[in-house]
Amino acid sequence: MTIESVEPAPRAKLSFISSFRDAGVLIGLIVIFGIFALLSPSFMTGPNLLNVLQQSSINACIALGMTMVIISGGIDLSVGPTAALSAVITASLLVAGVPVPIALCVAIGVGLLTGLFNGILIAYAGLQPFIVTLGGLSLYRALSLIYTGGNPIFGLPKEFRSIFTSSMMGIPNPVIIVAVFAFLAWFVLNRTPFGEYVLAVGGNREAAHVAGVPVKRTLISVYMISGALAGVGALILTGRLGAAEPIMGNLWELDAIAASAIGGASLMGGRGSIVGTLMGAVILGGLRNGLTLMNVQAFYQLLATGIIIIVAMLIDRLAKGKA
Amino acid sequence: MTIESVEPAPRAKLSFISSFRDAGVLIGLIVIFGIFALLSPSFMTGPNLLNVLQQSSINACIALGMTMVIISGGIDLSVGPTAALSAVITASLLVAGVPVPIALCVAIGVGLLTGLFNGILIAYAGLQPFIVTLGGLSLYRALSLIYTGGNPIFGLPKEFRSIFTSSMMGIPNPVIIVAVFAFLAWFVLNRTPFGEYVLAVGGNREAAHVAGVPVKRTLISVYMISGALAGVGALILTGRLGAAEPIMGNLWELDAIAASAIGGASLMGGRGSIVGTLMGAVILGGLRNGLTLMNVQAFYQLLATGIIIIVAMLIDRLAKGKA
Amino acid sequence: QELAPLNSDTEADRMDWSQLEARFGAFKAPKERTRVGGVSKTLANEYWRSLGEGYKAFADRHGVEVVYQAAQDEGDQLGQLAMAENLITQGYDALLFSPQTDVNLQPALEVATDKGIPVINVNDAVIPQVAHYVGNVQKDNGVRAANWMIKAYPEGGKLAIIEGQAGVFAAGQRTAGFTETIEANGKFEIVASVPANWSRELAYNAAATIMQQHPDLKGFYANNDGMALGVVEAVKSVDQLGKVAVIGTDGISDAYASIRAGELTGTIDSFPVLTGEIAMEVALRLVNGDDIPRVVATPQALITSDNIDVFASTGEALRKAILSQ
Amino acid sequence: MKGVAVTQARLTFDSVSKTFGSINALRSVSFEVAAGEAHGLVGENGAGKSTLLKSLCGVYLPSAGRIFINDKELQNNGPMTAQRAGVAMIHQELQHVPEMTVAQNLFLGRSLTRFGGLIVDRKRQEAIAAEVLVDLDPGIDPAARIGDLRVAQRQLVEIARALIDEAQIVAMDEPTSSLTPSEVDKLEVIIQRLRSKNVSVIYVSHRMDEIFRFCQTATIMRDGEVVDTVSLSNVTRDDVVARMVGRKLLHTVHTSHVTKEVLLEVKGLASEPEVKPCSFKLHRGEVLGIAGLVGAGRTELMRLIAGVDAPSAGQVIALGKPIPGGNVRAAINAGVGLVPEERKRDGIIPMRSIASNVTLPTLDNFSKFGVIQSSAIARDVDAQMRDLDLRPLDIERPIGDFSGGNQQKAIIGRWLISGVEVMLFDEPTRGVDVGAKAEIYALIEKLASQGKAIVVVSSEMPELLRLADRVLVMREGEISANLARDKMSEETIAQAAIPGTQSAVRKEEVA
Ligand SMILES: Nc1ncnc2c1ncn2[C@@H]1O[C@H](COP(=O)(O)OP(=O)(O)OP(=O)(O)O)[C@@H](O)[C@H]1O
Ligand SMILES: Nc1ncnc2c1ncn2[C@@H]1O[C@H](COP(=O)(O)OP(=O)(O)OP(=O)(O)O)[C@@H](O)[C@H]1O
Ligand SMILES: [Mg+2]
Ligand SMILES: [Mg+2]
Repeated sequence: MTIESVEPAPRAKLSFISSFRDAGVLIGLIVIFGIFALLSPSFMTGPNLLNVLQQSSINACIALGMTMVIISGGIDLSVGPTAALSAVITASLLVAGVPVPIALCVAIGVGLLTGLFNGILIAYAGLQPFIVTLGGLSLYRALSLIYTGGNPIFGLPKEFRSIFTSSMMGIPNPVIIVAVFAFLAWFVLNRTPFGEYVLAVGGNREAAHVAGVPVKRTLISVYMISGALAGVGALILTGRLGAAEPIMGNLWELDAIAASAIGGASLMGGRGSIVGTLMGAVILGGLRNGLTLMNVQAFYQLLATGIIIIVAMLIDRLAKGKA
Repeated sequence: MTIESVEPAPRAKLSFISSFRDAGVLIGLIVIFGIFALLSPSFMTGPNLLNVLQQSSINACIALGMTMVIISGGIDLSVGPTAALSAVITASLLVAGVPVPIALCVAIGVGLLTGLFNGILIAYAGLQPFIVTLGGLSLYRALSLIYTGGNPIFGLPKEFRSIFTSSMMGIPNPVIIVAVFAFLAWFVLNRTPFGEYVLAVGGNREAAHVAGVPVKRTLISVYMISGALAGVGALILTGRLGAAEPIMGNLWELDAIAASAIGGASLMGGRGSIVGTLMGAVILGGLRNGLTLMNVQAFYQLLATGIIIIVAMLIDRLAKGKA
Repeated sequence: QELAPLNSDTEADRMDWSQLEARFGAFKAPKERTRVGGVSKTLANEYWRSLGEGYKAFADRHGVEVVYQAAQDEGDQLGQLAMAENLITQGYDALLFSPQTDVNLQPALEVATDKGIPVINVNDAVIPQVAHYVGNVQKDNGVRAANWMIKAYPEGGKLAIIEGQAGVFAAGQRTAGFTETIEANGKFEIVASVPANWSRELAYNAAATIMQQHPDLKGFYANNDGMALGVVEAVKSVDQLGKVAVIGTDGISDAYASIRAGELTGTIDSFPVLTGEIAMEVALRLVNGDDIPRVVATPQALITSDNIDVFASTGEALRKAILSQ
Repeated sequence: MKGVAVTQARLTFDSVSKTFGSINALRSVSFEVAAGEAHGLVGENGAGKSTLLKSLCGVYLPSAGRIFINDKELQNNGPMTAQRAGVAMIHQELQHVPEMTVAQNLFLGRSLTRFGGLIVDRKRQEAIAAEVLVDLDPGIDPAARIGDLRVAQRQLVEIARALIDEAQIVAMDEPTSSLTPSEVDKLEVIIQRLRSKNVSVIYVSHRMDEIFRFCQTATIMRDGEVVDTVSLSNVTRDDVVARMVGRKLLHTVHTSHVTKEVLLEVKGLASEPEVKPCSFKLHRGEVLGIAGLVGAGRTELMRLIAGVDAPSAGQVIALGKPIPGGNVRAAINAGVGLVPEERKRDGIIPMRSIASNVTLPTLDNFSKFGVIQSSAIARDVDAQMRDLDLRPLDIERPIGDFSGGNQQKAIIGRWLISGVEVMLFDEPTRGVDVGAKAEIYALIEKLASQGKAIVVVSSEMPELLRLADRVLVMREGEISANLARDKMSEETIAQAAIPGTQSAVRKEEVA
């Protein structure tokens, strides 16, 4: 048999791909940060890099959920308004004197509920994720505006805010929190049966169904996870700003999708990497930070953003080579 | 053989299907308009319906291109900024005294160029449409802001404006113009080889390639078409406003995608209908119009928008039946 | 008749709001069932809600019906146009527009003008062809903030601007006003002038980054109060409260509260409620046939802990306070 | 039921029906499968075999009728319940997740876990996968991305899927469609082993020899109905075929139409590493067979000639004019058409109609002034597909709704209608029923007689021996032999195909 001669090929190719998938993003990250380091001395300083991490943390948090949704072959445009809804409800409870732990659970609970709503429409009614969550985008935003009459909610208890404003060993808590969730997401995706279900449903839904994967439950779950992480993002931001705004999270979905895509997720489903997504979020965060440091004028910031998103993808592509 | 007996049935089934694909949307349209007619007497009046058409025309125009892109398995987030860029360049030429016909060509030419840029990155560099056009979203916006210094361009010649402000037999020109382009789009998609190529590439890219479909040229073409139609939208709006703004076209992409999706386009590619898209655009336009007529407060308008987008999709789904 | 393109800041045919009564006599209640329609940018921002309250307050006092609508968000230009057009078809006696941009309501304006419906452009973006403008001078927001900085730091120093959405009229004007005044003074250096797209979050991040780089920063000017409050949080997070001045724009209630709490340094209040009342009065006077100048300037004031109690008042009290400025 | 030794029915279909919209795919199908029996299921393309098996394993829910397993009614709601009831299935259309590893695919939906289902036990999965796969193809690395495997290997994985969970009933839907004889032998061993464990096997195949080798009884279907269930010991191949096709198939003999005129010349065409430089000539009226083991590079060579992939070296010359490499359009215009091996991936646009799929490469010919002449398409395609006996004969229906074999007919029709001079068939009768197979053979001969030049890549020796005027044997990407008809035999071909034997010919001998 030709087997002996054929065998090595796949092995080699495989390791090649998987190792390279994230390498591409990494190179992009290094290149872009390198450029900023050259252009602005204060960019590569320890404190500023912490700053970048802190400023990327919320987008990273949202992007974790987004990555799962994208891997499952869907998309979640409703993360921003979900965060807003979760934020204002939580804040109003805190102001009303509800104990912090309960409020935290509520924040995540709200996210789970909106996710459940999206998920049911997608999995059972069989609607397209894009359009369902586009509806959700308006729906949840409207709910939080109506709930607050459009006003931000202030006067949050100190102990709540300190959770998200203080830091451990010099590392801001938001960064630590998101790191923890990132590890969880990575673990779930790469080590648990559920993670395989997500990959399978996104990779070949019919095959997954035929193989007895609980497709619908899997889909609903990823949207609930995305919602929950939006809730976490809402908590972090509310804690930092000391106010919960009904207009919170405007355009978060685009940042999160960009982070996932730069991180190697395919919007056709079946492919995506948590590590890559994190790097994607840091690239975007570093981008904003660097442009501000260099005091680039508004129009040119926009220009740079557009160019760098595309360049990052090109570098990633080149690193991988045509597949 | 039972062929004789089998043959007629499927034939029937076909016309049934294709008619049904749009029937779903039509039912949604009728239901929603019916509701508004009941709630607001002035909704179903001739002048107001013309109003609705006029107000839907630009979104419809953009959505035509978007539908083609979506059928080809992609997405174009850069339509708004493309329109802006095309508008400001055209306007500056008009102000500089360039003859109207040339200016019209330039407007469309700019759209073709941005589309070409998107298309090349997607077809040849093999980047994901979502992320490429997300980059374009920032890029083209930045270019139009830089080009104009952020200021709108006034003082367009009368004969230019009148093209888009006057009307024929009581029907506003924008409506007529878009109707013409809609027919062209429908024709190209359903009656020309190129249309088949678009459907094939979106349906199964590899198989299309094996069958000798010029996949890359097809992809580039759809993005150029989308860009060109963005240029047309820009012309209509510039004509109506009598000025061109660098921030024109904010969130046009979402409206256009919503119209296409409500119209039955599948964001996985391979499926979509021009007629459906037009109805989708009219649903969205009528929605806005009706809510204003009923003087619904902004927050509740947002709420209604979210709900109705989802309901429209549900009606469509039910009409088609589970597939 | 083509009007000359309006520049609300320099238009010669103008008057101050306070002169209305003096020049046109006491306000005469309009005829029965007068209806006025208002379209503004977004209700998600307190400023525009307050403006609507102003409309309503004045209208109610004189038994006039008001419809006040707003687009879905500040970027929603076509939606706002559709609203304006739909209002016109319903036959109102006067229309109050607060356009998203200089041009997006132009078609509605034209139709209304043809139908002889007076249109009043209230604040922010200015429709060049509009016959009547009521509002403050956008640029003056920045100028006042700059002047405060100049007074507060005679020796000059480093300043930063947090801008609104790139390309938006108000953002551009306010930034320009501040920058020009500061540069004219010469002692200061504007180390950063970056966009935060009206977002509290982005403002926080930008401010944090800027202070990181310029620990000796003297103060921030933010194009609106939402962003200013984000900056304040950033300042607090590095314990610079009191050392770095933060001045916002609009004078929303949260800004007042923050000033009282000794956090926000100040805000340029353009008194939305009062502005709304004035705009409605102008509208009704136009319906009554008064020949009002093209521009009616509404008040503005820099609110700081020193004068906050004076301006916190409403209605007549507020009017007095402003006039006694 | 005649002659079936029903000890105790393991599986009973009780008047099972299934309709898709207006099509009755199954019309009250009833028959029994005994425990430990290998039960053949034969029928033409579109007879309803796959539909029946999918109804059994829960992919479809029957429109009517009941299914019993060990006389217990199967309360079927989805693949899960069927799996629990002890049903495993090998699907006709390979069902796997390309991005996942072989092991992950094998255990998809029933992963082995540690810590109470928390963590997937990759190690154990891959170990067991290796165990199961060793009998099929020890070359398959359980940790490899399944998308990187060859079709044949993927099909072996599909088979392995059905073996890992201890099923009582294993439904095999054309499991050997892309396997070479040696692999088919392995499957036979596996089926024997299953039976010895008293497992019942339902075996769908269009290869009668396999049916008769593996099975004791067979159920014959036609147009969604059971024609009969027969004991294979007392019927002949031809009876069965006659019953399923509804007519007698006459065995035609090979007739050659070779001429001297060279239509196609392949010069040192290569795409390292799959294909090393290959050269040969193809003459008008010639049927050139290409044999070789799985992965020998035959498909890749065809893809190169058809311009689907760009060659790393060499060129193709059609009618004296060189064709630019890696350009399908150019190849088609030069009169070269490919019927690809992997229909689902490389062949069909599922949601488009038969008509669209057939005319896709030749739309320009069907257009006047850039406008498609639908009437012309309707006429020509309908005639063409009637010729090929498409079932059901509805060219407006999405091709995805047709049975595998009928999809194949459409793809062949694509080139017949385009009038290309050179046709490359990669495994042309894969998944095609005996009737259609005979038709395709006849067709290929007809084309040859009309002066077309034809290449047939096949893993079925009989097919090559039946059709080819000449056979090229490929081995590890090289042409290792060029056998004229008089030198062609199972032995000579196998000898040239298996590496290590010293029959490698020098290049100039070829062509
Ligand atoms: N999903 C579907 N939708 C509509 N019709 C279908 C569907 N699946 C199968 N059919 C139809 O049902 C009939 C039986 O198809 P099936 O695949 O069971 O045939 P088969 O015996 O497996 O043929 P083959 O030997 O080619 O695989 C065919 O007419 C086919 O067109
Ligand atoms: N460049 C390619 N792109 C996509 N698929 C390919 C490519 N090359 C080969 N394949 C697929 O890989 C499989 C193996 O093809 P190859 O020519 O290597 O083997 P083969 O001789 O055709 O044997 P078999 O087809 O029986 O596996 C084929 O199914 C073919 O479709
Ligand atoms: Mg079958
Ligand atoms: Mg092959």
